[in-house]
Amino acid sequence: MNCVLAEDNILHGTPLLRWVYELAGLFLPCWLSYFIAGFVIMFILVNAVLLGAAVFVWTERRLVGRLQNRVGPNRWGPFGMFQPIADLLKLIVKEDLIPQGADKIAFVAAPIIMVATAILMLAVVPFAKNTALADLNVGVLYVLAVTSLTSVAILMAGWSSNNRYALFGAARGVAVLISYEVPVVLCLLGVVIVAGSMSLADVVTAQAVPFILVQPLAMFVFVAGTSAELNRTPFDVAEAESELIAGYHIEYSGIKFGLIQAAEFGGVVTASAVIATLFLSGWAGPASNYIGWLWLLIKIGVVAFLFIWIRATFPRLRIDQIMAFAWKFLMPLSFINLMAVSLEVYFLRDSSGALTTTDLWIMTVINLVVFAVCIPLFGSLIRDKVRPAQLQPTARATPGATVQQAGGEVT
Amino acid sequence: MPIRTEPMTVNVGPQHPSTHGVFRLRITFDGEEILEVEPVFGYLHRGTEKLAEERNYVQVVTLTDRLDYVSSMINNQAYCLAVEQLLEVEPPDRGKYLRTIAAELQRIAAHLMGIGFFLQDLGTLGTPLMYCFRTREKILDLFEMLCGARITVSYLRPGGVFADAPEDFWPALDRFLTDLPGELSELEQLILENEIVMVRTRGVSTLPLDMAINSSVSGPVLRASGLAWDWRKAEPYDAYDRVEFDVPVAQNGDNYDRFWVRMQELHQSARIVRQCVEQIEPGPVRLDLPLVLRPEPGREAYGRVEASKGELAFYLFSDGGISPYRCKIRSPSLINLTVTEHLLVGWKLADMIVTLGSVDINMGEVDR
Amino acid sequence: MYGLAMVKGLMVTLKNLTRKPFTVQYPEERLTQHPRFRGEEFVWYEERCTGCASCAKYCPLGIIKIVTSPSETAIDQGDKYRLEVFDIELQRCMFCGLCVEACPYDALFMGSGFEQGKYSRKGMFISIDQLRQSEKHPSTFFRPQLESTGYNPHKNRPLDWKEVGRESWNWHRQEKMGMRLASGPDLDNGSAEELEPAGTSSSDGSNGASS
Amino acid sequence: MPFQALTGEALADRLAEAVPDSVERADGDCVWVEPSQIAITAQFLRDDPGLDFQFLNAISAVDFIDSFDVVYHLTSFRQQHKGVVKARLHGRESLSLPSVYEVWRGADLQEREVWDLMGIRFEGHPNMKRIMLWEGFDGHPLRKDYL
Amino acid sequence: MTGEQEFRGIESGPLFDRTWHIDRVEGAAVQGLKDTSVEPLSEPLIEVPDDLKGNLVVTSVDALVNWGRKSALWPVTFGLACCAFEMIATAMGRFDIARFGMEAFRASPRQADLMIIAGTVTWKMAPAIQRIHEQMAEPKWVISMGVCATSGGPYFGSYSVVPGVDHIIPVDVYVPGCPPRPDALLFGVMELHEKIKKYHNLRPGSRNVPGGTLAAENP
Repeated sequence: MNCVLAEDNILHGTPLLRWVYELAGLFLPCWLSYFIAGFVIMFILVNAVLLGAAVFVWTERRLVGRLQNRVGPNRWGPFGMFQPIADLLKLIVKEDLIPQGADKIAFVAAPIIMVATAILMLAVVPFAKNTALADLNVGVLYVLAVTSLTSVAILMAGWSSNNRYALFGAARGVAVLISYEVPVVLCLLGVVIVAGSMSLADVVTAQAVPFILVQPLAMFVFVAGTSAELNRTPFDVAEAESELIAGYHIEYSGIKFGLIQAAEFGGVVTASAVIATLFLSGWAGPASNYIGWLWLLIKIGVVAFLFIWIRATFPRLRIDQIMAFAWKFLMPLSFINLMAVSLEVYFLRDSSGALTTTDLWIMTVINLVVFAVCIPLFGSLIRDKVRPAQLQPTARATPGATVQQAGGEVT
Repeated sequence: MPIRTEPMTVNVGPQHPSTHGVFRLRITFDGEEILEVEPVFGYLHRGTEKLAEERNYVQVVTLTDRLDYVSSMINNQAYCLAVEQLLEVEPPDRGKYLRTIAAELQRIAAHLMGIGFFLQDLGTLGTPLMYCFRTREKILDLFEMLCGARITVSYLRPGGVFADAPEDFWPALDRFLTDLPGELSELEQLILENEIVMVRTRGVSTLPLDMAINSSVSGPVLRASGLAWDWRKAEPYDAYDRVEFDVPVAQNGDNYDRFWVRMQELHQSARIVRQCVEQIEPGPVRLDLPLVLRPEPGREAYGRVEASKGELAFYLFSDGGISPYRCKIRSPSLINLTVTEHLLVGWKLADMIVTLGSVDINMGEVDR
Repeated sequence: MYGLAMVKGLMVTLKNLTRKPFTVQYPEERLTQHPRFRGEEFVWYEERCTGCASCAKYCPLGIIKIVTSPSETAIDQGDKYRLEVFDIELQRCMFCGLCVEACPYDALFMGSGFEQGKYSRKGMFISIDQLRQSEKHPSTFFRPQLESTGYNPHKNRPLDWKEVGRESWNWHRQEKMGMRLASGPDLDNGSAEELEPAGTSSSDGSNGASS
Repeated sequence: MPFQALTGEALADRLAEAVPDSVERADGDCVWVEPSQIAITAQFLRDDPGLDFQFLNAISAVDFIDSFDVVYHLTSFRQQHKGVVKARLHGRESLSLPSVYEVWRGADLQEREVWDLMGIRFEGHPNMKRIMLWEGFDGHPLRKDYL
Repeated sequence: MTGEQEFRGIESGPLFDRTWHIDRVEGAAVQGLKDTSVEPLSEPLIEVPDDLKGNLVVTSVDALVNWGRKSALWPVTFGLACCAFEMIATAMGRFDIARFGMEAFRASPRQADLMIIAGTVTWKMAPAIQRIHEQMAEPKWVISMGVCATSGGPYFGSYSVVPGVDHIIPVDVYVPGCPPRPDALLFGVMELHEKIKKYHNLRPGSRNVPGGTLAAENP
């Protein structure tokens, strides 16, 4: 038997799948080899994400430790590297509680859906030239579709737990996810317009100049939006340990909690990969034909470090302020970005609709100016929106401010 | 057309990461907004006042350590002042200075805790808290030199302090005072003008001054509402009449101002310690009082200090025996909570946590 | 405004990233406590102790249990005591040091160690045998005579009972002669065995606190 | 103007003028007020511009076996003085005293505490729940007869 | 009842007037616990008979599982009193409990393995502590930190203080001190590690011990 992947198959552009499919097709029926090819892809994906999550957990705990001027986990294994393994081992053998009054099906399904979304997102990211595990021609759309699944999972988790804090967390989480989806989609539109394709592989090749320079505003909005969707500080209201104890996953224990954590940290890794691909030109770099994957890894690391750094530094916003930030700050910014990019592309493109590197540089200059104008402008506009009232400035300690002086102030 | 929503009553505490111990609130929420609040106390009520009636005057010092366990020195001070009022004695000068130094160091440590946990409640991943603790550990090392313990110090005694500072204390204190401004400025850079902190705390849970006074609120919370009242100025005890310091006052009485006042007081405390180090002279540190004290019967005393949380006072009544006949503790943390309902109602769940942090309560003192 | 303060904050954490950690890695590295540190143990010199139970009376919790018997060696001066039991309840002790403050003969010292985790509450008391046998690294808490010698219990050798007192050891020997010291340069080592316990009087050290 | 303590006599003079029959006796430290008059007295103490006791420092209660003293420590920020007012309750059973909650909100938790630990009820206080101990606790532990 | 309250569906009267019955029920629970918890519970001791001490064998799977458990002991965020500050100090930069993988303080008891009773346990708090302990998923451990939790300590004999948390929940390791230094707590944690290493996990009843049983006896 000789199986050949049809031209119109959505995964035709994925070499690994095609090779495995054709290789297995030599010995097995086509349906089975298609299944095996898919399984191989999934196997790699799941392991990559889980391993990525484990590495990220270790890195985060060590780095946060150092940012806080302490050591971090260093006792189990070299540099404490076995720490995530120990965590996982312990969570697997820990008692798995399902609270009374919980909706069992939703309660069990929620963490699985969370992990699934984190894993699926990585599928379309090209690791190097022609090495996306699934090179979809609608890659960008797929990323958006998959990330919005998380909101369903969070709602399921929070609602099924039969716990008021969990419900609070779920309501917050869903509100945040839905709000931030909008500016994220809008700034992805800008990326798609410049790249001229929805396939992530094409987005990478279109970045003769990295899009962080071409569309700084889009990058800013996208990173802010992603960190909100990932529930990371300063937008981590869904978990909000100091307020909601653990938010939507308050009732989860054992391996289910482990899955939620894996999804959370794996999500950061995959989101970093998507950001690196969309804005930092993915695997492209010197000698990218040979070490494209290394470039991608480095870029993922940089973005992940940014996430860790921000998490270790900032406090959390309140839910209404997060909403205001999304709708009153990020939304207009993403619209401006979309308008600017559309107009630029309209005037700069040649007859075939393509953009040259020079065009990109021109756009860079214009968009940087837009960025520099818009952020302070909208910053000052939002200032009065998120703060309820204009207040007197706080007084400085006046030298010699004595009791006698202030005695008259009593009303 | 507003949507009708179901109110939901939630128990916050006694075990909740941000109730600063075992405080409990019953809250009716409408969505995230707080409609009604009922604070529930007593989860750390240990009967200190009763136990104090069974111990002699010096032994009670060990109980006062455990009231507001982040400012033990100041608790000791309030109690010792009360006993000294009963006995009508005054400690020697060096003792007074050592007390002042210890109390001000403790105030720095306590305010750092207040600030650190306030920021923790704001949702930082512990970074400012870690920096606060880093400075606090150095203060605790100094305490270990003075009295051999980190938290439950029992350093002060009626009539002075139990022992002079060891010789290596002074260079260590000097080093600490040299490092302190740098560490504080780091903390200020990190968080004092951070936009997120501003947005989260300015204008939130304001406490008007007349309400603050009528509700017997004291300490930084009162000063944040606009009254420059500090018992160290009004009724100077120990060495406070010999040092210069300012009383930081803020205007708005919101969460940010309470936090800001504490930040400013750190500098003032350091200033007081520096002056004490300059002024202190050799001499005895403790009056030669008997181990078992017997004040005259029928006397009463109201020993009052400006503690880190507010006005801390011990009301002692003596019947001539070896233990206080009545030892009432006027605890600032409890009385500052009188305004809980006013501060919380109408704000959101997230603000509630932050407001509790900014009032800076300590359950050991609230429940005693 | 405009996020500049946030950037400043980010710079602070970044600066700390490059700093040496503040951490003392406990089991391998240890903080050195000050000589005055009140550890979670006690150092007791039987030779110095007269069994007066001042410590037990002064203990706020009444957790020092002392049982003595008359040594019948100095009846004229009101008799001296031999120690039968000197137990300290570790499970209730708050290590405030008031017992050390109360001891008129410098027989009781705070210890300097603190590693006392136990699996069972039964084992949580310090018995007279443990006090006798333990290595004596007295804390200088409330003992100015030790502090002035620069003694550091965490670094220096264990101290003998003759070296720790406020007074010269000769004074103390004379004071204690009545009860025949168990050891000393000019005393027979075996003399302790010669004494026979005659009638055991008990003085439980609990005061009002435990009522 | 240095901070000073008002003597009981001075307080008693002012009180006797404004609220007749309120003063029981006075000495150098404090003034004893007729218990039933305490709320009215408090109102006067707070509102009189010469006394101006806006700040209630503490409410303490002392058990003297046959009687109870309730002690009010007061401060005026404007007039820079402090004063002590006491009310003596006789007997041990079903003691009560008018609440000063309406005058000083700061009395809220303190009066609840006195009720919980000493067993003195405050009439007019909206929320006389136990504050430190649980409902169903037998007795009031700070009384001298509670062992 | 104002129109606003009616609109929002709030019952009449202030909240504290509507919670009397809850207070009474909770008070009765506290009083009931106080009346019944007169004896300490048995301690989950591991006692290995002398003749087996030489050849104590834990299977490799057990060793692996035990290693995982001891290396990732997540404490529940739970501080009661003074000791809580030393517990927090242990988690902070100077002592850094993160080195043991324990900085993941879980606020939700479901996700925690270790409960550090840091401070005085009052009778009013006791039912809450019991409930948190029940909410924790097996396997779980308890460290009684400080003498207040161990025996009531300075507050022993007070009308409102539990004379030892082992009257209401079983305790694995006692750390004396008032409060214990952070290093002393770390020492207690390492003792707990030693204890965890001895568990035998594969038999039914997951807290069996090779060559011995969990001794159940009163101290």
